[in-house]
Amino acid sequence: MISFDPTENSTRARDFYRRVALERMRPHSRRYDEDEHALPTEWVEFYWNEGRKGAPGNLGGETDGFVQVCIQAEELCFGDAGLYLRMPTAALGGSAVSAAGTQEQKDRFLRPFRESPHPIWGAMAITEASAGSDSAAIQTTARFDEASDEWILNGTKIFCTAGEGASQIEGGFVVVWATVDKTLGRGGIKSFVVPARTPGMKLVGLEKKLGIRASDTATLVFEDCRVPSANLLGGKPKASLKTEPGRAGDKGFKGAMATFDASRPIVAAMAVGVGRAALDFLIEELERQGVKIHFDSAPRAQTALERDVLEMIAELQAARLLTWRAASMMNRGKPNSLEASMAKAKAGLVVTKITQKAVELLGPPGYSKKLLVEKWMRDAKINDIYEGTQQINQLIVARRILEYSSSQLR
Amino acid sequence: MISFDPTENSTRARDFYRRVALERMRPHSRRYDEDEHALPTEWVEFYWNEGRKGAPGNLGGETDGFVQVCIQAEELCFGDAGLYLRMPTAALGGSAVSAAGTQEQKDRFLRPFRESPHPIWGAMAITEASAGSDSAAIQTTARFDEASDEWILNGTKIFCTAGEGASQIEGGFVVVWATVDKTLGRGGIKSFVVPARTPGMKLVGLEKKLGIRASDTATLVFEDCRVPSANLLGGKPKASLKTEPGRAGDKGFKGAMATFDASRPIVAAMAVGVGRAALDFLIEELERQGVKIHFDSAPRAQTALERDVLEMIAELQAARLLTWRAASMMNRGKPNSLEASMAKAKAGLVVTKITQKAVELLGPPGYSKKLLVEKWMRDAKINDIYEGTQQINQLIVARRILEYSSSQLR
Amino acid sequence: MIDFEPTEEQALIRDTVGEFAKSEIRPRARESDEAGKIPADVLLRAHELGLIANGLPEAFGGGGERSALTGALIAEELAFGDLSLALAILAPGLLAYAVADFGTEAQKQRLLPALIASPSALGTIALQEPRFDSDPYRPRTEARRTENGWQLDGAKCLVPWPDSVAHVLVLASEGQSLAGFLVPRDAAGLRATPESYLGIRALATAELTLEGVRVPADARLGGPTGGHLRALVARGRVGLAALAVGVARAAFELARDYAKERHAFGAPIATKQAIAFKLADMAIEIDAARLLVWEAAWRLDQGADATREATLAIQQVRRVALEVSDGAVQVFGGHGYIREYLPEMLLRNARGFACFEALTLV
Amino acid sequence: MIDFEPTEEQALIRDTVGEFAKSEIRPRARESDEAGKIPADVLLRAHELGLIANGLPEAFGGGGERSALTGALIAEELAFGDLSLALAILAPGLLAYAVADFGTEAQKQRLLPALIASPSALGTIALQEPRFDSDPYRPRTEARRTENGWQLDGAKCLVPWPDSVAHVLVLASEGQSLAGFLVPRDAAGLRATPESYLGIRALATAELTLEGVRVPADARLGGPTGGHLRALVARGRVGLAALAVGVARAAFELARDYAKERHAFGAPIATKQAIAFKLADMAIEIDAARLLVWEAAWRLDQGADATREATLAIQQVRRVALEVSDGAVQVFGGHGYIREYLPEMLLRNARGFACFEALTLV
Repeated sequence: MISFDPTENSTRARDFYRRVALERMRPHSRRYDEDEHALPTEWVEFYWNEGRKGAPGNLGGETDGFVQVCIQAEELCFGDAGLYLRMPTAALGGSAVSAAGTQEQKDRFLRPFRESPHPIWGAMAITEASAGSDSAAIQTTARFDEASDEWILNGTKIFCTAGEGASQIEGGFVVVWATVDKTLGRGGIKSFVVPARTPGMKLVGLEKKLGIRASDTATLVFEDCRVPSANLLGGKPKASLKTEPGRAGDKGFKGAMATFDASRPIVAAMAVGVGRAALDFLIEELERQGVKIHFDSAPRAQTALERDVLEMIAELQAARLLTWRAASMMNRGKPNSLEASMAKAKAGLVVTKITQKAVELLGPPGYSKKLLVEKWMRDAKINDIYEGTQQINQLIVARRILEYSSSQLR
Repeated sequence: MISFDPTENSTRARDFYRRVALERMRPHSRRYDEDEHALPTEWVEFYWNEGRKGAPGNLGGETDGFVQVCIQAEELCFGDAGLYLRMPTAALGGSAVSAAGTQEQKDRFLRPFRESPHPIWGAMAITEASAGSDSAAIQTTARFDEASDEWILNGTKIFCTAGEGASQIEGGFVVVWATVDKTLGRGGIKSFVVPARTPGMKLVGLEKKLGIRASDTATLVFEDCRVPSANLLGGKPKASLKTEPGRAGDKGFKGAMATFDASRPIVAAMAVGVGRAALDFLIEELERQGVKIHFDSAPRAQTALERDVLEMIAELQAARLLTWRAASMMNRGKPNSLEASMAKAKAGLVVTKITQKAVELLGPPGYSKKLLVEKWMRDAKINDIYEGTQQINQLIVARRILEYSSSQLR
Repeated sequence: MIDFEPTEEQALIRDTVGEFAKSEIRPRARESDEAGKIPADVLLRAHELGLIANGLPEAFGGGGERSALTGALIAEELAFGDLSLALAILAPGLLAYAVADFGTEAQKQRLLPALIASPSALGTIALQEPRFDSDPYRPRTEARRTENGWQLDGAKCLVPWPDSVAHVLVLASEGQSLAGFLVPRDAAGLRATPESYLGIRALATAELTLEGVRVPADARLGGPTGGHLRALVARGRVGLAALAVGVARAAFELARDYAKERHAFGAPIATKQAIAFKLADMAIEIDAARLLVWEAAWRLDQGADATREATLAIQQVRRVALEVSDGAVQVFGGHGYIREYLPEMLLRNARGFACFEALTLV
Repeated sequence: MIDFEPTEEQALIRDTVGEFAKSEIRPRARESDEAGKIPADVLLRAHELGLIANGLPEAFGGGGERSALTGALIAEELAFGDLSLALAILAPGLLAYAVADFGTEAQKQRLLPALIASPSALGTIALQEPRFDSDPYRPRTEARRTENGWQLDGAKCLVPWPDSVAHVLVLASEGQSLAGFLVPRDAAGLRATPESYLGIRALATAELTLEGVRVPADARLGGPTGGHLRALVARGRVGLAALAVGVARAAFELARDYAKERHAFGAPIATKQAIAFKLADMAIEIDAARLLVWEAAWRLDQGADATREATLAIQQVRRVALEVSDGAVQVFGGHGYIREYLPEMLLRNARGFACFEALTLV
């Protein structure tokens, strides 16, 4: 039944994470934006010890499922998107393992995230200098060494979110995409779980970015980096690895890809959170300045400011609802690739524009470092770019609505 | 020297055609919009007998050349774009003949436009049902019949502006694009001058359109339509016609194509005229309603209405200046294909938006048939479509700035 | 629980109306536009679906299944067929819904039974005014008390005006508040002039001038004190917004199908990113707008104030309907400009949402 | 006669400055942004070009070649190199131009010789105010007459504030009219606080608070009665607008070149219509904006009021600079988001034109 009424669980979670956002994240926003590569200790510790437990005294009963996850992500990114991405979690790496890993792999790699005494991170390493949106162009290789029953990885990965923590802190891991046979194109690409501190995996650099600076975006180099065959995600019996490496861990790659459909609504929700931070502040600040926003003025009697704000509110809500819709389809077990890409594309664009507009509408103070709005504008822009750029998501949407294959519409 | 100062000739022409627009066109706008396929006799007679002579007592001295032509086109379309397109002139057909015709052809086909006792029309027939932006796909054929030394045309042309007058009224002519050899693609396409009332050229229909309804948009069928070899535009000696028909009248086709670069600024100027009609009316009407547009209000203290109007003024002026620039380059004999397409693309888009916005900002009266604004919105839209759609002009611009050929960027 | 799936019953209604729109409405859209007339037979068959009656109180012969959300689903499907016809089909609800929501018991008893029973619209609503700054919340039309009733002065436009109309609900400013008055078609001082617009040409609308129109005390909707009609505007916007989504969807689907069929340079134009991405944006904007409309409708069904949501929805949809229909003309190219194809009509109709402020359609 | 070709002399100046921007400014853009500092050596070499002096009266050591159009050509080229550096290079003109245009003979004689001679900016101008509704024509900063001069109260921001500054021209409302007052850096009641912004990070700017700042009668630009400064705003907008065109052009050219080099799915991304058309739109919008700027500059050179043209130009260019630089980040994808490449900086700088109202740069 069509309903916009969150469950009590969602409401409690929203209130809890909103408090976390305002009390545990915002106070550190400016500092870790400026001190770009520092570890935001207060936040990491808090999240590991308390934050991740969620609202105290969790209720039973009805939940909004994936929609609740989106609501939580929105609240935390309403707090600070950079700090959110620095949270000690298995993140995308974890999603890949849960989506594509064998039971043994799930136990081995995800248990530490429940039991480790100290904060740990997971990450996913896909992008390469010459393989961005085009993952089929991946150059990183995985060679199977029968003698040692190991995979040997060689290559360089860039733009690896949380790559510092995941590669350096014992207990964490990086899911690496590599090709076992370039001649197979996409079909040859598999994903491998590389535990933190595995010899041959080197952290060679951290990006200096426009925004989300509290988040570590790593360049990882793999030099003869060996992982046991058991670390091939969704791995197959060794036999087949020798005879037909191409067919190894198919579930692995498809699963890893699948994690994107699953993660897009969350990424969209994160975007909405950043946009809301700027929009809420703008509206409050205008009220402090004596400018009230009315919802009942005649279109042709509005001030330019009022109309801008109304548009921003409508656009942000539109992005939020597209996001919730894509998530609710997961609750119903429906394929949501189209809807997830719609949400991601819309949210990325909307929050980029909203935050840029908020800076403008606040005048010089909005442009100044005295306020966080300029930071939110920098943070927001990443949503137009990562986890599939605006253009890639438009392309996915276009293919679905036109019923074209990736070869028919490039 | 950079200057925005029109010559005295341009100013006089502008004032003359503005008066023509207001006194000779506007009074008939609504009638010939509603009575779609009627001949606007008053206008046609006036233009033939007086209008085309231009401002009385023409001055010598400096002129703005092609820019003045644009200024005139803007004023007349400020009057009524539909009536403008119905003017008795050689129009695009004439441009093709002057650009690509031999001296003999110019005399033969253009003299009547000076000497005919009654109004006559010229036209260009290119588009076919399955060949729009893609003129290489033209299916109309031209076969050379040695015996009679004639070309025999077969095919159907649609969207032929002024095609009724040009095909039916003695003295006029239609320049028809046809292929002499499909295997040659673009290279096989030549243009032929078909005099009005030539047997085998039939007017089979007139389009019912959204706007510019005073203009006759014809469908012409050619059935074994014979024209003397001398009517091949920029024709070659008969000999070559037999041996290598592909090379016949090359100048003809290239010249005909060239007429587009030459005509785009004029078409852009026509667009600007329609946009200005709506914008000027909007501003005057708002003033009558007590709403004054200020150019010195603080951006964040404007009304939505004021900002909309300022944007409309700026956008229209931007389109006008791009148009004048493209035209002034012709004065300097510079290639202006890039600039002409920029002007056309911008003008088409701007006036479509301006007129749609004007209808909105005027409220219900703007949407009503009581005013002409709704008509200008319908008329304006053609500028996004004909003489190269928005997309085609973007494509041309993109190719030029990227230095890509038509095969590199499709 | 947050969810976006209609109930089975809603889905059934939506599909039924959608089928009707496709097979009965769309094929008549062009002829109606050119003729400036609604085909009576379509109205009759639509009446048989009982779409309006279903949403009105059982006590007066209705189905008692009132839901703005269901109404929005219906409105979108009808407008997907054709906007003029959709408005004509929903017209019988214009006065009925207003009376059901805001009327006194006496007014309901007096008006509803006939309004519900009649296949044609016995009532209509006059809200828009023929001014650039027409304001649904603060009409220029004024209502002043007289010793035994009210006097109305002002002007209205875009008033749906089928021949069958017997009463018009005139919205007027009564001091600072928004009130509605039931005025008989033949009231002295009321003049109705037929209008002609850029779009919705098949729908008969009238411009009304009210000069010293006097109505009795019980003509005031909701009685002498009750019936504060601000809530009517929100409801009226939701209905319009749902129609606009339907118009946009019609334009999108026509453009999508045309782009897949039409070849240029040896391939369907839909395989060009410039076209494909434009279509993708259309699809995204339409879905986004629909969700905003649903949220506003859902709030109405919760009995909550939906002023904010309805305003956001109509404002968004006003833009989307125009952009998508303009985009459809663009995708059709030259064919989009001629009346042989529908896009130009959709563009003309879509622009109408810039003037329609609110109509009680759901 | 309507024409769009610069004179040979203008073309020469433009090309010289363009070359300087390419070889001397652009290579230092990133380091200056990260360091939040202008490299002194670049300023010195720029001074040698005599760009400012050239436009000031010969009588006081200038070249007497004042032209807003030439100034616009110069400003675009400099900003094509880098916005912060362009502003720093043009800073010596801020006060000089204002005095030359609006000063009394006495004020010119007192200030211009030094202003023209000095390689570094001895003066600056305070116009923007730290409010969302900052209004160049109606500043909140007030000037009230005292028995022997004026008292200034208010706040300013985004005031270019190099160490070399000795005088600041403070724009204030004097009743209904806009006036300017020459205030010494060390005036009592004047406090300058360094600022930090999203963009133009290499440029030193200050927020000024004026509390009962008293200046003598001859501190009023143009004398006790003259010097109506509305015209200064138009001139100040033209200069800024020209800078914005330069920023947009820089972003466009970076995006264009990157799109031709960067391969994805086996071809340069520039061969994708989605990218190619975006680049085409950028090129069109930049050329259109430049022509609006030229028209406003041309009117200034005609001695005509350019309020209207300057307002249209700055408003248009404000949007274009943002859209084009944002588009460049998009074309660069992930690389557009990291500080190893310039687009992110251009985006931050471009957004600054939303705050800068007017600076006397030409």
